[in-house]
Amino acid sequence: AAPAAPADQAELVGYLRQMVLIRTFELRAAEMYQRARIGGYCHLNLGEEATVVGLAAALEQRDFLFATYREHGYAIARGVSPRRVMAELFGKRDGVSGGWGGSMHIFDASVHLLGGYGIVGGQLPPATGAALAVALRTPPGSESPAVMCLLGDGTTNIGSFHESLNLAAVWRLPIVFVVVNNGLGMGTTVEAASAEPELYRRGAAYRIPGSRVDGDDVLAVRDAARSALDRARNDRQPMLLETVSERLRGHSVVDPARYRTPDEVEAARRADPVPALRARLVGAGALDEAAAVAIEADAAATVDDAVAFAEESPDPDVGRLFANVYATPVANAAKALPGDPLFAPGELDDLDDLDDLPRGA
Amino acid sequence: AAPAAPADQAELVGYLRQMVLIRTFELRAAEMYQRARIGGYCHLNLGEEATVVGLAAALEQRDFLFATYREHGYAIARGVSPRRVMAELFGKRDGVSGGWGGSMHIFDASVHLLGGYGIVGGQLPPATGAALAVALRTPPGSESPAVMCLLGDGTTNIGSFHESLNLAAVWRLPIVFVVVNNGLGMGTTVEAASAEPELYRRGAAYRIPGSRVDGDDVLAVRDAARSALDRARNDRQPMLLETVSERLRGHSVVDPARYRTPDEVEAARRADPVPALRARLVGAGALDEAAAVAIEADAAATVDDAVAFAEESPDPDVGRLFANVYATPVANAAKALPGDPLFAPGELDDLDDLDDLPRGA
Amino acid sequence: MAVVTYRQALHDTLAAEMRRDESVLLMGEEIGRFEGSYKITAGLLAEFGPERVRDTPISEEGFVGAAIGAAMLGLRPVVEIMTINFSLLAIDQIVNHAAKIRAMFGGQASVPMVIRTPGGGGQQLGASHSQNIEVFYAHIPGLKVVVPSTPADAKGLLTAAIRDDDPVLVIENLGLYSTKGEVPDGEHLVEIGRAAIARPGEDITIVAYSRAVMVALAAAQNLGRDGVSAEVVDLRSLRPLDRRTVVASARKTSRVVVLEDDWLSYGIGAELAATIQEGAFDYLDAPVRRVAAAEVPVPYAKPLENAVLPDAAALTKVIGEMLDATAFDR
Amino acid sequence: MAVVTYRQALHDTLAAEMRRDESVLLMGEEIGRFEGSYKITAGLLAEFGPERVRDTPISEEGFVGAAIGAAMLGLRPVVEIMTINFSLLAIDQIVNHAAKIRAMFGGQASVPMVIRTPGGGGQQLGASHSQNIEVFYAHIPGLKVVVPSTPADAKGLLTAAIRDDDPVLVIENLGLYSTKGEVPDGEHLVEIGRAAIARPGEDITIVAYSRAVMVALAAAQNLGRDGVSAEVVDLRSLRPLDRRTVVASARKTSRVVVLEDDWLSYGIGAELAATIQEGAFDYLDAPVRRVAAAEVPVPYAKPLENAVLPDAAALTKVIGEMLDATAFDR
Ligand SMILES: Cc1ncc(C[n+]2csc(CCOP(=O)(O)OP(=O)(O)O)c2C)c(N)n1
Ligand SMILES: Cc1ncc(C[n+]2csc(CCOP(=O)(O)OP(=O)(O)O)c2C)c(N)n1
Ligand SMILES: [Mg+2]
Ligand SMILES: [Mg+2]
Repeated sequence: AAPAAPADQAELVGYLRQMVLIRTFELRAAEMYQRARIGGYCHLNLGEEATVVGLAAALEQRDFLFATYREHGYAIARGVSPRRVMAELFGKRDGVSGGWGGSMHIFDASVHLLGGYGIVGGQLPPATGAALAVALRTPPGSESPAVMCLLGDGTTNIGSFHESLNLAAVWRLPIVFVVVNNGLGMGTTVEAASAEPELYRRGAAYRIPGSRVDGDDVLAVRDAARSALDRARNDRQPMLLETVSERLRGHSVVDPARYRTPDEVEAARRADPVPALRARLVGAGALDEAAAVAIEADAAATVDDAVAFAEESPDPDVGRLFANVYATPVANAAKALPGDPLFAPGELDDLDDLDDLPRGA
Repeated sequence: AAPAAPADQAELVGYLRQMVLIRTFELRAAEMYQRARIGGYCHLNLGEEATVVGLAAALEQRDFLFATYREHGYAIARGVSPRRVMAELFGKRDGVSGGWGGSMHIFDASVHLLGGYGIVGGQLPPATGAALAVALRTPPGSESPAVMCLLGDGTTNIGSFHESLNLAAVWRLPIVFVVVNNGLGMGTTVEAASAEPELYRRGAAYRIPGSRVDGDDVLAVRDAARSALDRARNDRQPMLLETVSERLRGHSVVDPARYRTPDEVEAARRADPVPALRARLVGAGALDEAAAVAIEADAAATVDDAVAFAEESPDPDVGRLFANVYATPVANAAKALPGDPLFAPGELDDLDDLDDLPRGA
Repeated sequence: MAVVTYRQALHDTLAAEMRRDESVLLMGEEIGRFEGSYKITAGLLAEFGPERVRDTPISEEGFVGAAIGAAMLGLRPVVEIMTINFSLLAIDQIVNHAAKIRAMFGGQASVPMVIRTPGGGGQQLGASHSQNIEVFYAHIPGLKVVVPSTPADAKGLLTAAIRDDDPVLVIENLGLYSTKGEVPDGEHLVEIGRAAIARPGEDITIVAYSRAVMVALAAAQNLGRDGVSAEVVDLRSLRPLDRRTVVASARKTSRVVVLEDDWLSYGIGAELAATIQEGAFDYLDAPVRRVAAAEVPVPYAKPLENAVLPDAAALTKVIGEMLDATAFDR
Repeated sequence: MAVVTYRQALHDTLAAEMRRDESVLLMGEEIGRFEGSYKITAGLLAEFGPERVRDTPISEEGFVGAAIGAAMLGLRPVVEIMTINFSLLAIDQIVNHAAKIRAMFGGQASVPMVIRTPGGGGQQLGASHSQNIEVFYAHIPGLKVVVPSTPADAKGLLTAAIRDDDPVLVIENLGLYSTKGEVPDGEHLVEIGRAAIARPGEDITIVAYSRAVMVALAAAQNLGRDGVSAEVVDLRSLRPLDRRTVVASARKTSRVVVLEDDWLSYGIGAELAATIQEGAFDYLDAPVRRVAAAEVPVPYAKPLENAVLPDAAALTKVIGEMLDATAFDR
């Protein structure tokens, strides 16, 4: 990357701080998973930190973000407290989704993070619809909100990708689809799965402008995302942005990624954006080693605190199991626990007078 | 169109014959629908005859064709007797699908017509899979079969289009997807529905070569389809071909198409390929008026015969209602008619000895 | 009270709700320029314009999912899926998203959307276009599913659905669109989650929903002439299911038959029979019987289709058998 | 007889059938290079190569539909859908195409394909990844649906499914993959459409399938110590459903409880209760009870998930209630 201007240097230090926090958080999440504090599937942003921070930096508060199941870092970068993210991973009451969602389903309405989604491609149509709501309610222009919808490289092959991009383009919606290309969908390479492996070109089928950016370069990501968001807000032109980075570990915490060659693993390690940015800033004199270490120590303390918070947080209340099934209460809603009879003892007793009515037989 | 060579002239007369037959058949089908001989939905090839005949002419016997619900003409052009097509529309036992499918579900294994399909886009994945079976069983080359899969313009917006083209390209399958663009999906224009309205360009997202041809020009259609099929057979290169023609009437027999302006209707009428080809051949001296009238009379006679055959054909046998649910018979398959008890009287009598066994209470 | 068709009742309700609340918008294939495949939305494009009467490409998954996202931001989309058969293209969005979003995200979001879609066979549309697969949706927590059988209920349930903050499927029926009935003027809501006694009776209960209610009522009337007093329970909602009303009727009459247009095995009637045998075990004089469709892909040819679909004759036959078996004194 | 895991039994069966019949091929996401999301297909890519162990893009509708077309031309594809939750992306191809093609085209084509997919909750995968929606497929004529509960049945039913000329869903279970059991050597087929008595008993019948059979057997064993003889019926197939075996057991024991992992309303157990009350009306001492999942989107947090899913304790509680209510003499 080109040498950064001094103003950028300060910003970059801030970005490094966030990247280090996410890195630390994710490594700790992996550890907590191994220690059975976290269950289910757990997908990490390791290797994707520059992309996470660059994209989040481009978003305005009023913008809406739809994410995938690989979203811890996005939540943190968007402003959710690491405590509440960790508590969610732990399945605790103070988790950002109340312990109901887990790693794949981080949602925080207050920061306009409208969810991580576990069904591949599932987030694209709702994100498109959110952009429709924005378009119907606010005029285009620099003050308009926009929607950013994240997806993985492998997700460009599912039907909802096609339908959503087409809808967004036909309806001219303020949305930026960001393909976070980490080279793999689980163990499948982009080339094996996508007949057009230059994924940003796939916008052509909808006349959606596409571009590709180095996902390890936080400023490049931020700037590309900003300009895409601007076109979305101002011109109601949906955009397709591809960021290219590497996945440092397996698909999820439990995947040993044996399908990768040592060379591939080594290449990924070499591309790691976190030490790279650190080295760059230290090299440029924007940061001395002590300050860099302090950033790392801060991150470790923040994550320690998040883990302690998550440990302490109580379990969700089993008594509120049915509280969030519906927003509008409704008669006869099912509330039985396994093994409950259909009718509580006595519940039908008042019907018994009916039994005195004349019967057919 | 450029003046045709004499050899082509003879061929063209043959094509005209087929086009006139299809035209006559379809008009009669509309009439039979009004007279309640035909039920359900009924979609006609009116205006699409040059495309139908051109595509069918390009297919080799060994090739497989997957069609939409708008497929009567394709069945006839592929060699199914008009009698058996009409009998299917009438829901009769001699119908090509035994009266089970109706207008939307014409299937004839013997001519490799592997079905009309009523779910928009539903035929694309199976057609892709048929091409996979071909690819696994026969080497590429001019003797290889290929698959042709028809779809409408509106169908390019559904997810299965994307998934199927991508699969075909990733796996390099011998298949030609033909978008029969008649300008409308029901009442929706191509421009309103497809963000890239030059539909043949949509292959770009899969590196599938696309081309567009005048669907009113039977020779152009045939030649474009042939060359696409050849690339599919020889190079295992899936192809995308778009034919452009007009829909002369409503979406289906019952649609008065009030959403079209008189100008649009008039433009469609002017593009009608059947009188155009007739006039061209008469004008070029390849056909005299008497011969042209004879072609029309032959078609009328053939369709009269088809209608008479369909009228005479018996109803499907209600006693064979369950005969085709499964290919492999299976224990306890459901065979009850509405109102039948779950167990025929006496069916469980042999269980009653069990009643003598010790009971819990 | 005007007498209007079920179609008209739906149409008028959509128009009224759109006038009342500008966050209501319609989305679906061919609902605007084409005026609706079954003409429910005829004229609405002219009144409300293309922003609120939004023709979509053929992208069921896309536009149903888009409605979810729009609803999450506070719009109240009413989506038309042309027939319930095509809902299978969108079912991931309905079941894995609309139904889950509220609970899965800890109650932070709601999805106030309606999906209108007709089921129904008997139109010679062939196997893939003649299904009654409401049980797919009825099975799913987080959804509400209503099945109006009359124009009045079409109005009342659709109104309630639009004003509800959860995803509600309004399952209409091709065979009902042209039926007529009295519809209350002005505001009319029917509570979601409650069944109705469509006809009171003493000797046998017929439980039905949607089109089957009409068949049941006709059969009940005929039975009345033979001195059999049949009660007809119209479920109105499949989820939540008003088990109490069903069981009350079963306890009263001691004989129950379910009439349903879907396939017998694992259909709606299975839940009813299961519910009744648990709630009215000591009251039943005979097992609950189900009159449902034969378990084959629905054929095109009319005589075959007729053989497959349940009708008044099958219902009446079963009722006769039940009365005989329980020594009913006619 | 070797003792192997359910996973191994599936793996070995796939390998054996591929060796036996070269028209058998595997398709699915991550089945090759990644060795299968749940490692069922580990090693098969190496043995059979990428043509027959075909990794697919993430395109459930596309590759399930492609399997249909390949089957129509005589291949015998065995498709893996990573979990049953994702089958909703492909359900149009399964329900509107695979299930219909034979009948709708008058018997001219058959679709000899298998879809393997695991259901099952209890893994903390959250609402959209923890479903048991087998009833969607069990409801559909034209499909066959099997639900093996043991390694032996995994082998026997999968073998039968692969050799069957119709579309067969083999619904596996995340909670069973690592369970062990004896598996017959050599050729072993289990007939589709027949249930089995997994444990004979006299006092009460527990009807179950898939993972629930293991829970039922464990509960039955405990009950045995208390002098209660419980019979366990393992359905093995959901479609066709072996009603006769279920009813025979019900008539024998006169008390029936269904244990199922899906949601209660409109679940598999509803059909069983409906069937039993019709087939064993005069034999039952108490209503059929169902022990099923609570009707909420399945939560992530373990205590919540535990509260939602049925278990041996709930089953045992219900059995106790039934025995008490019917004055069973312990
Ligand atoms: C519809 C669906 N199919 C399959 C899966 C299983 N699955 C989860 S993540 C994943 C790979 C996605 O790859 P990509 O889009 O590149 O995202 P990444 O995980 O690399 O961030 C798959 C196949 C799923 N969750 N949903
Ligand atoms: C999944 C699905 N959605 C909607 C429909 C209803 N429908 C039938 S044909 C059609 C229009 C198709 O247009 P196009 O692809 O252009 O084909 P054409 O009818 O013009 O030949 C629609 C929307 C359907 N059959 N299937
Ligand atoms: Mg990826
Ligand atoms: Mg068209």
